[in-house]
Amino acid sequence: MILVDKHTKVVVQGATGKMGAAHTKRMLDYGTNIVAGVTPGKGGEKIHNVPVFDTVMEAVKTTGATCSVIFVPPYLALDAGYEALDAGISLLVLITEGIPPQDTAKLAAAVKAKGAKLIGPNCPGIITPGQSLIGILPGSIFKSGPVGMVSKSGTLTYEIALALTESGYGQSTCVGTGGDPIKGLDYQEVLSMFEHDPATEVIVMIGEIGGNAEEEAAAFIKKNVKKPVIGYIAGQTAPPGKRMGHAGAIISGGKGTAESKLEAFKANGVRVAMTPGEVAKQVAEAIKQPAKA
Amino acid sequence: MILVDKHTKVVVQGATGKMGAAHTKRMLDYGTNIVAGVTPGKGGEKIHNVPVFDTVMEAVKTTGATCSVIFVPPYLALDAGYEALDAGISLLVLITEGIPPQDTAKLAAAVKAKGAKLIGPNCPGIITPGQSLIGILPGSIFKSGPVGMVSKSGTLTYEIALALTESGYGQSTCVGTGGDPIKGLDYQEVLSMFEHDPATEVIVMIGEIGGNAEEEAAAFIKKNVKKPVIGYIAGQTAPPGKRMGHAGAIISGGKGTAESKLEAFKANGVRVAMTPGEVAKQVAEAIKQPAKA
Amino acid sequence: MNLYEYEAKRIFEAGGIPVPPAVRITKPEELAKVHFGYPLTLKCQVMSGGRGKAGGIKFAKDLEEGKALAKDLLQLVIKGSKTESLLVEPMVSIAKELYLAVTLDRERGCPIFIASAEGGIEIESSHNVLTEPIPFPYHPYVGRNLAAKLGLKGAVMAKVADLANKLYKVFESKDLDLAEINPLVITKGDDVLALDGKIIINDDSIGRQPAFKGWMEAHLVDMSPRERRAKMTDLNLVELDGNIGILCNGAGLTMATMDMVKAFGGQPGNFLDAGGGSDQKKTLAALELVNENPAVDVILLNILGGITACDEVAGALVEFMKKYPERQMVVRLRGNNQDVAEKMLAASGLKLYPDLEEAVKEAVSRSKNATKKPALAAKA
Amino acid sequence: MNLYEYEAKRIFEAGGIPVPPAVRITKPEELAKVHFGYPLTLKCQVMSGGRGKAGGIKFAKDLEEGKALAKDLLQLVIKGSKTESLLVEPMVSIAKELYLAVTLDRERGCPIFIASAEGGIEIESSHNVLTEPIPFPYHPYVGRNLAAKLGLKGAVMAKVADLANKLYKVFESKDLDLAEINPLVITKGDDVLALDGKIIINDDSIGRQPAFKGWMEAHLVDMSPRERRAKMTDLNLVELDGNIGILCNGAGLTMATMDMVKAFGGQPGNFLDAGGGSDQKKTLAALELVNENPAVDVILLNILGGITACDEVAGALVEFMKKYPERQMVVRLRGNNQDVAEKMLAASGLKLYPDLEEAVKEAVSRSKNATKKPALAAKA
Repeated sequence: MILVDKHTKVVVQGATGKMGAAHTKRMLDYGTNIVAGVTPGKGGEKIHNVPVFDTVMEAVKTTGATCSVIFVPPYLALDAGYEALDAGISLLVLITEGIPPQDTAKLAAAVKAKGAKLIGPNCPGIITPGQSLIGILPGSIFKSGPVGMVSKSGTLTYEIALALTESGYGQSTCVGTGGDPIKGLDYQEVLSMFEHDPATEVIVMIGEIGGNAEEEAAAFIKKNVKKPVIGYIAGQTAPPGKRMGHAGAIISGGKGTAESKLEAFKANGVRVAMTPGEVAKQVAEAIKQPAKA
Repeated sequence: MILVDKHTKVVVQGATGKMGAAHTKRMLDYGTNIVAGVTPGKGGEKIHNVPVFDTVMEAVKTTGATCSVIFVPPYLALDAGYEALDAGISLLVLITEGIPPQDTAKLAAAVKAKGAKLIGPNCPGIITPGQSLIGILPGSIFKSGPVGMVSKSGTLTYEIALALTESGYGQSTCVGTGGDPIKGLDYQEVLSMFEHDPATEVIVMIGEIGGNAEEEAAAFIKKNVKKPVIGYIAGQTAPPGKRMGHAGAIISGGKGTAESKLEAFKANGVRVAMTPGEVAKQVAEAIKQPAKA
Repeated sequence: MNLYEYEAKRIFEAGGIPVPPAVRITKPEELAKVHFGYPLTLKCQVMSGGRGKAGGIKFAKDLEEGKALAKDLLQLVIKGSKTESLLVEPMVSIAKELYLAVTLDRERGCPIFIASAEGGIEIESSHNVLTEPIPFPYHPYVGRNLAAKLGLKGAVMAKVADLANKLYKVFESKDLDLAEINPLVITKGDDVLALDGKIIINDDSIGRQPAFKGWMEAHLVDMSPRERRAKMTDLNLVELDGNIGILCNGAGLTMATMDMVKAFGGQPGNFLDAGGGSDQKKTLAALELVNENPAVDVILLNILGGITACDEVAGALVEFMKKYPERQMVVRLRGNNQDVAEKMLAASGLKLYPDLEEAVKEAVSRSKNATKKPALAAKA
Repeated sequence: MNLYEYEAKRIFEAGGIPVPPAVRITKPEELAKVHFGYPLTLKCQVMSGGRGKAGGIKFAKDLEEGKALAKDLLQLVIKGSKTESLLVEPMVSIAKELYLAVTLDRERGCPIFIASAEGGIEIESSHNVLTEPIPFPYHPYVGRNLAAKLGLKGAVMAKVADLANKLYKVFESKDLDLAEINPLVITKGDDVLALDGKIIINDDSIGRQPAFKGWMEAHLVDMSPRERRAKMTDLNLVELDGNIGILCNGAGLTMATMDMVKAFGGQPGNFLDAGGGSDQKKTLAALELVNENPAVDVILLNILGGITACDEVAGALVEFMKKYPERQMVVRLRGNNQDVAEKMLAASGLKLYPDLEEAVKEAVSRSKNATKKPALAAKA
């Protein structure tokens, strides 16, 4: 597994909001080590029996949290991110959708300068099955196993994880990096972690149209990743010039097409799956051992 | 010597202004290795036969300068400082007086974050006699020798250097740290460099009323400086509540008095001189060898 | 949100960027109110690019010629975009044209200047394009470095540096995705001037940009009426030309479902991503939107509930099917609260397809058997 | 530059910081224009501290009492400062008083918040004072951290956090040396309010703060007329009570010269630092300023020219001595262009003292022999 395990102490920023509260409950139910919530002005209260603090600084000081999952509204996210970072949080999981990308760029730069890590924004979060679920992923779909997953998309990740789980292939860790054009962790960083993670045998990389992150990742894989990588690209039939749901999912000026990404996969030794279902089959082949039921 | 020598390649920001041009000439006459001037819009010209560039970036790229002496007007100094810093300059000598102190605070923080050094603002600069004069000090007053000098004041530094030189004691390097309350290099950093400089045998530290930098330096000396230090404080008879010329030279709320500083000197093994002339005598005693004529 | 040239220039001007004097007209007669002399430039205000090549820019030597040209231009449709108005400006004596833009760079993850000493051209096809990362906090020397790298000298260098700094300020303070000046003109008198401008406002930022509130609807000119309606209710609809209406939660899953429909021989009638966390009301609105498309024969609903709760979707489905009982529906519904949803739907007789591939195959198969459109009359 | 309370509060209010409603009056009758009910607070507008203890704050239960109090207060002189006007505010029901300020910290080299849960007191003598470094760029969470550290809770915590953020914005955007609210009041209705405010504007920044241009002269109330005149012409003059007028270039050298005069038994009549790089004109103005002081018997001019050119000083001296030939002068002049200066002065018969100690001793000796003031009549 990478990035998070059952020991990871998590603070929830925006824990008393509607979404924050609901997912705090779900994460707790899953077994995530949620140690604190943060909502300015609500310090001293409890949410699902977790103590709420006014500031991340107090939460970190009291609980020793190292990870923060952020559910605050989009225009407050930059400040919440800075707050977490400057309070010493080393892993920020930013779920919020609709953050102005210039804010994200500023936060990502600050995260980098501090040597911390940012997952998201506009992402489902991260799960190490059986240990820690940080974000909004549906825990029941995942199970522990040898497949490392990295993806720009939330529900598509669930779809593929479900197919894997139902085929008997559990996951080491799944990282949803988010659907925005400007974001924290990118494919390369996650791929590199999986390559060095003993619990990961096969890597599934899920991309989509827009940008050229998949192309760059493919080149990176050829050079740096020895473990088998299965790649899937969503939006193979998307029309150009239209934004397909995600802020980043757009083919513009002939760039960011699925063809380009799939070709880069093929050229760099990434095994291509054309449908979510095919991913599980490719994983089975890659592992080259009978799937456990 | 510390910080600068004859090899130090210097760029002059604001080289074509009245003051910049005059002091570029003087520095060149002294033998300082001035390799470039910078004035936006005047790139391609020459000043005293030194090539002028539009940007520090170009000047550094072309000449390999590592030090910049800055003569730009006060409200342009912050930007000029950032420009030098981001162009890779590692020693900034900021002569300009009247810079808003919030600007200086921002620049000093950026300098620190980059691991560079800032001398000033509102300072005479730095001289390693016989090798490099960077700033506005009158070169003829100084001569090479064993005394390291660090001072908040310009003309007072000249006064004391003159007394030293006339008594036969030359200087290793003289650093004018500047008379503003917010500044770059402080006493401790310079003292520490002198302590480790083989060419420096005795250190002269010139302070003035206001703040508590001298008190902190005295405590630092006790712990970290083995070489003899002679301390002088200007403003022994200054009335409280009045700003004595320098922005930082003010006794307020009973703090920043000369008494407090002189006591700190005595308590921490710094030898006290009560007049500029006495400094030379103290240096002579400290060196405990006949002064060379 | 894309702005028209005349809007972009107004914003540039407010940010201290020099632009030519200009008058906007929607009728040829309005040329009379032009307060500067001939010859004039008349420019179609359209969203699409390639305006010059399409004949959307003309020069008039006098009022008479101007009126005739204006009449033609106001009727011009360029790459499907109707001309909204004309921007009338004096002709400028050009010494040199540059290109200058600020945008966010996906790869570097930060804002960048894009600049070229060759302006007035398609930047994608230009050589000698500079891309300079922009530091935060911003400092004015960044503009000077850029101007120097463009090879500019003297007063022009200082003016372009100042303009670049102002362009970034506009970009940052207005939350833009793109602030582009093309061409940035250096006149024969060594003045700099934004001769043509393009601004894209970041859609997610409009909520904190009071000046742009309410602008959205009028600027969605490259969308169909239904796409526009979806956008205004926070749904992501892209209309396609097939007969299977696709509705999912999440962009990636919607794209994957669309790809599979095509892969299994079907024709998607739309892409509709209802987003994560949609409740009953929003899901119902999304269903109605798909349902309205007369080309759609089958609706394929694929929900994998993470942040979306299946019971909320089921509630919408129950309501929808009551209203449109004859609508062909293929539904796959899994994830959070799936059990509750299944109970809610049990009475309706709706078959649920737990497997995505099966659901897609069923939808494709039904879409091929749909020889005629089902009745769309609502019951209620 | 120190501001009056009423000015500080106007600036706070413009920055979104809540302040009580207020009316400023300069005559007791003006109390009639007060638009809020009694009881009222009447506060002397003076620069000096300790206003409360000196009886500069009074409460009036009705108009009649108010007028009587206003009459007295308007004539009050507090620690040498005349009352400029009265600020009239309604009385506030106070639940808690805090202290909050932003200033630059010399030791840390950055702006800091100074805050205390005990307000309305002299912060220097308070315990439990928080000093929090302020990062650049600034972020709103900094205010929340501060409010939390003050032990505030709930809505009040959020309001104080917001106020702290606004106070910093005012501090930064207006180039202040100090922005202080003391006390910052929490009312019984849980509102937060700046009940008293102090602002010091950084003198070096006024040139880029158009709102404060021209304010300086009226605000130099703690200076003598001559000190004020010096300040307005960019000279640093501090009047002292001896009879040796000291004029040097550079703050440190001027202080050292002053110290030496005292050490050798003389009495400095003033400190005048003409600054680095003064030309003939400025030096002459400085000489005139020292000369004007009727208590001064001897002028001690000590110039060590680095940035200051000796010939410029010599030029001023020649002019000055022509005008005031009987003035006692002890001059030491060394450094850049010393040779030129010496030639210029040769004709005047003025003796130059190359050694500082000798010059000081000579000035002290002459000051003691000055039994009566020399004639100050100008020749020209």
